[in-house]
Amino acid sequence: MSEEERKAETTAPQAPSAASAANRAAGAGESGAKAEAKPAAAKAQAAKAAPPDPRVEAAKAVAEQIKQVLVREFGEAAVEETGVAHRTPMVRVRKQDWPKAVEFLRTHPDWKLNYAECMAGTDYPDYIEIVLYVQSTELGHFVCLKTRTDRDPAEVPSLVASHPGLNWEEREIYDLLGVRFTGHPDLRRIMMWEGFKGHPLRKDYREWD
Amino acid sequence: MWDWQNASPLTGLNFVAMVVGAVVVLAIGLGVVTYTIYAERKVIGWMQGRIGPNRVGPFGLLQSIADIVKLLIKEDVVPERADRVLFLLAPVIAFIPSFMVLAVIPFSARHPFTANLAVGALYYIALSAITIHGVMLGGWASNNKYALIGGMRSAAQMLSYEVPLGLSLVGVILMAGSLNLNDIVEAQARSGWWYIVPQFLGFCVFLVAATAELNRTPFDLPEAESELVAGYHVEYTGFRFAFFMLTEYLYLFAMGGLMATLFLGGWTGPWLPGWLWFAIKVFAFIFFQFWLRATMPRIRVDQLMSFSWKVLLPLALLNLVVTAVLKAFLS
Amino acid sequence: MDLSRARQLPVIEYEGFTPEENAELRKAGLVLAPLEELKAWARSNSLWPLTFGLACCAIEMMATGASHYDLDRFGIIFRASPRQADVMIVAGTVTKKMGPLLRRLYEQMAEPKWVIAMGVCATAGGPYVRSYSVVKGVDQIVPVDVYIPGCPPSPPALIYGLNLLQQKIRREARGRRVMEA
Amino acid sequence: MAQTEETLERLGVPADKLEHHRLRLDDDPDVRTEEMLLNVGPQHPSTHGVFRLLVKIRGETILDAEPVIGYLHRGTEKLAEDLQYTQIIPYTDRLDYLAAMLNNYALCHTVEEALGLEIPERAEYLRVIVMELQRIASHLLFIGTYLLDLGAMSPFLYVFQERERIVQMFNKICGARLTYNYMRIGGVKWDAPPGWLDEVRAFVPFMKERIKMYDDLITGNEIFLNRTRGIGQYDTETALKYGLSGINLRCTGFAWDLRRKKPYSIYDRFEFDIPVGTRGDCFDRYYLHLLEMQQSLRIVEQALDQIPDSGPVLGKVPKLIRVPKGEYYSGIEGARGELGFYIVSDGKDKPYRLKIRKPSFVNLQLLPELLRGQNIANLIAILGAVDIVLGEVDA
Repeated sequence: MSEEERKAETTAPQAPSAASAANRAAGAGESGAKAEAKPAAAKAQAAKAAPPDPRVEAAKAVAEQIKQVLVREFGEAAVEETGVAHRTPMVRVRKQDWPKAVEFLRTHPDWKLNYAECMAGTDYPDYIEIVLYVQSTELGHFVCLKTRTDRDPAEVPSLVASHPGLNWEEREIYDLLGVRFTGHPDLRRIMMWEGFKGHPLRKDYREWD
Repeated sequence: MWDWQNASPLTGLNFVAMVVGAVVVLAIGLGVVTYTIYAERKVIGWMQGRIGPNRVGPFGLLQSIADIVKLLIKEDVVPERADRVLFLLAPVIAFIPSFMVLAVIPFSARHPFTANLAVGALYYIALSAITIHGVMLGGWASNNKYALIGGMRSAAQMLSYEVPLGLSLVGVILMAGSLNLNDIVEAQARSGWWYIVPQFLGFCVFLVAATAELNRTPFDLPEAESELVAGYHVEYTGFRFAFFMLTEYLYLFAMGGLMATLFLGGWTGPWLPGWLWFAIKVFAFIFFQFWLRATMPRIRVDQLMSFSWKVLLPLALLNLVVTAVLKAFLS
Repeated sequence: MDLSRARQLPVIEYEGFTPEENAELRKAGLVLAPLEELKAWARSNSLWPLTFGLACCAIEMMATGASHYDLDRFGIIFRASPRQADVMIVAGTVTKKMGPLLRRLYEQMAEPKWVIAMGVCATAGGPYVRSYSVVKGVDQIVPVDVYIPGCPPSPPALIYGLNLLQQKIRREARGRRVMEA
Repeated sequence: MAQTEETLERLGVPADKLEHHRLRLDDDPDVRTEEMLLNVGPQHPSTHGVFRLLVKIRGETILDAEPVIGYLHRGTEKLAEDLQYTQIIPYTDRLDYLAAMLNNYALCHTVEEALGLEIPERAEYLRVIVMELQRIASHLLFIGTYLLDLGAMSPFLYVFQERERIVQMFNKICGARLTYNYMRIGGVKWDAPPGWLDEVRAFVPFMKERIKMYDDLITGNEIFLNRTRGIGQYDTETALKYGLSGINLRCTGFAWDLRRKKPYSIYDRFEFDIPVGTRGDCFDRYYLHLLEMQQSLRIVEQALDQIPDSGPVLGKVPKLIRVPKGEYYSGIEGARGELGFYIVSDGKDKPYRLKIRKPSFVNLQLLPELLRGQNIANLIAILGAVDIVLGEVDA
């Protein structure tokens, strides 16, 4: 590698001015996200004025839209509940349709929820809830998807096929909450060792018994 | 030059002189190693904005001695599944040649301890190659994957750098017309210039190959801490580990001596006494190695091999051809 | 020398000998006591810790070894191989999953060896004492010589702990049992 | 050894059950080929903690790799269920212990969002200043350890000099060197002591100079370039699929920084760039760390100019914080990627469930993919560039 070539390469990502960074961002197919961001900011300012939070209302509307899309594809029974999780649109999907719905929304041209941000499981007294926060990097949507399963046996179809990054998250939930993800390629304990008794994040877990 | 080696018949007095000479060289070697390690810690510390050892003895001068004593009285662990005989033998195999090569290094113009060997340069190269066996056997006998990889890397690296190293010496030998290290020094003194000038390319090849041969940064792959934990001596404890370290630093000294002899005119130089000139040249080399260690990252193992065979070897051959042609035409 | 003063002198135990041999050796203590002290001097001045960072404390351990504090001043250099290490600084939370491995590392180290429990997690479980996966103190797994409190201990605290260990080694060579600083 | 087993039994750890991993040698045991399982870690100088990587190699090629984690699993999420919100903050310090301030903020931010709290101006600025300084400290350590992994010793020791200055400043503002517990829900605990802001102001040009020094020392080094250029490459699509975030995502040329995309705190008041890579290789990941430090310094400079001279630093917060019933998630741009807290509250003063979106944990999943088919010599270079902190991976 010649000296000049190397210099040119090393200085390339330096992006000295804000303009060039913006260009780069635009180059990566970000124009859609920007257009989304502006009304969101405007909404945020409006929220401070009016007591019935318009952000919550908007989120509810978005959740309804998602419901429409899903119902059209999978039938009425697929969506069990819509609402908001704080200010994020929330849609609760039937367990059987869970991976299909996530994959559908990932590829749907209006939603493109392609970036799984956070997956969590929560143990409630009579069910376990799996929560998935997904983001569309292109369109700027941010949605909370949910599904529920019985506590015993706790079983949910796996999402690894559409989001490989959820592999470990599911293993962690399996380890700590005891939810069996069917179709997971490599479902083993991840934090504790094989043979560890119990699932610590369940509410009825006792260390000493 | 007092050629007591050729004194015949071998009298009792001569024999005693030989033994004394060997012991003196041994002591010099040990002393140099002890304080090379200390100097390395101090110099690198200075380059890294640290202080380095300063609590043990005045200015930390006794630090290396404490380290050595501690290593000597440490438990000697032989792993259960190791090849016991080879495991115990490997440091010895590695260590003995490192002292033997000191026999041919001419420390100064008039001192009785240098074997005035007619094939000195060849002797050095041949003996230093034996150390590889010790290192490789140690790595293998440990029955540890890291040690094995370290040992194998070491063998591959030393073998491939031995070739350019040997070839870079040939240019000097051609110019001097002798394999005897004393003669090479005297030839330089006669010709009026140090061979670093006419043999600059050879010197560069020598320097790189020597660094690799010594397993110093950036060629310290056999004992790469971040990859192989500690390399071929990962299972060695106490004084066996100390032997490996001793070997390494003795070679540093010996290689410095070889460089000074072949390219920098050995003990020759104006004003100062010969041994001091020699010491200055050797320590310039050692300092250069410290400097490299403080500056360079480590080269990758496949790049290391291709560098030797694709870059250094052709350069060494080129140097050899040019030297031979010039020598033929000029003389 | 008067006899009462002799009684005040410490009783020296020599390494690797039976009590009878020890009694014999004590008579020759004039020669051997300085030898013991020499050994202790060498050991205490050349403590090579194992590069063994577990959690947060490891960062402070690294900071102690790096330029600003520079453990090399005391002749302390980190070794990556347990075979060549003298002291294990348990820097961080020991989980039950890590426990057996920690024990194995300890057993791989050559005698004489020491353990420093750095930080409250290694000392007694620290903030994670109620957790289901944490060992409540590394002394359940390996014998500990020096405990350093703190979460994490600052570099000066670690240096102080290491100095205490050095003192301990030297005092024990003079035949004193060291229970506390 | 007997003693060991006894101890372990008491702890409830069966020694033989610990060797759980998926990788096996599928060779015929009678026919010896060159396939070999190499166990890197949990105690290995380059795993940056207690991380274990099992690699199956044939000759020099990596056939498969399996990360084994959980050696530092401390059960933070379970512990948090039994703690009040303010009491959880110290535990967040110990997640990603290289970027404790950012973790503090991520939790406080989520709770504040849930409560709809107003944060005093001065507190916001102080938060931004310490967060960006923390980002610099964290990136510095990455550069040091990465170069140490690649065999260069000195950068590791140099970075601690600057880091020490940052840590000393944090020590002055909150009394701790590593685990700060500085932020509170509704603001920060302490105002900056007199002269502290000037100290930060003096630090900025010093740091700029040092960044230039690292650039000169490392970036142009031929050996370094040879070891990192084109190594461990992946594209944006893979990165998004695997949910990567932070520098691991931006190195592919995709400008995704939550400080811009979902502005939180007062980041919309500052001018800064989002440096992105071009190839998505290890070199880009290294270089972005340097560039991000420059951007962080820009933010610190602007924040120092804008910060109000006085004012409260802790907003009006009830004594006992009760988060309204519901669930909340918010992520911030941590030093290693998107750091988020998901809180389910049942209206009490303790969370019903607290889940941490751990950037290192997610980023690490791509590692086997990156290693497969590579030469074993590249293993350390790839592993180091992912930039993980085990406290966060295992939580």
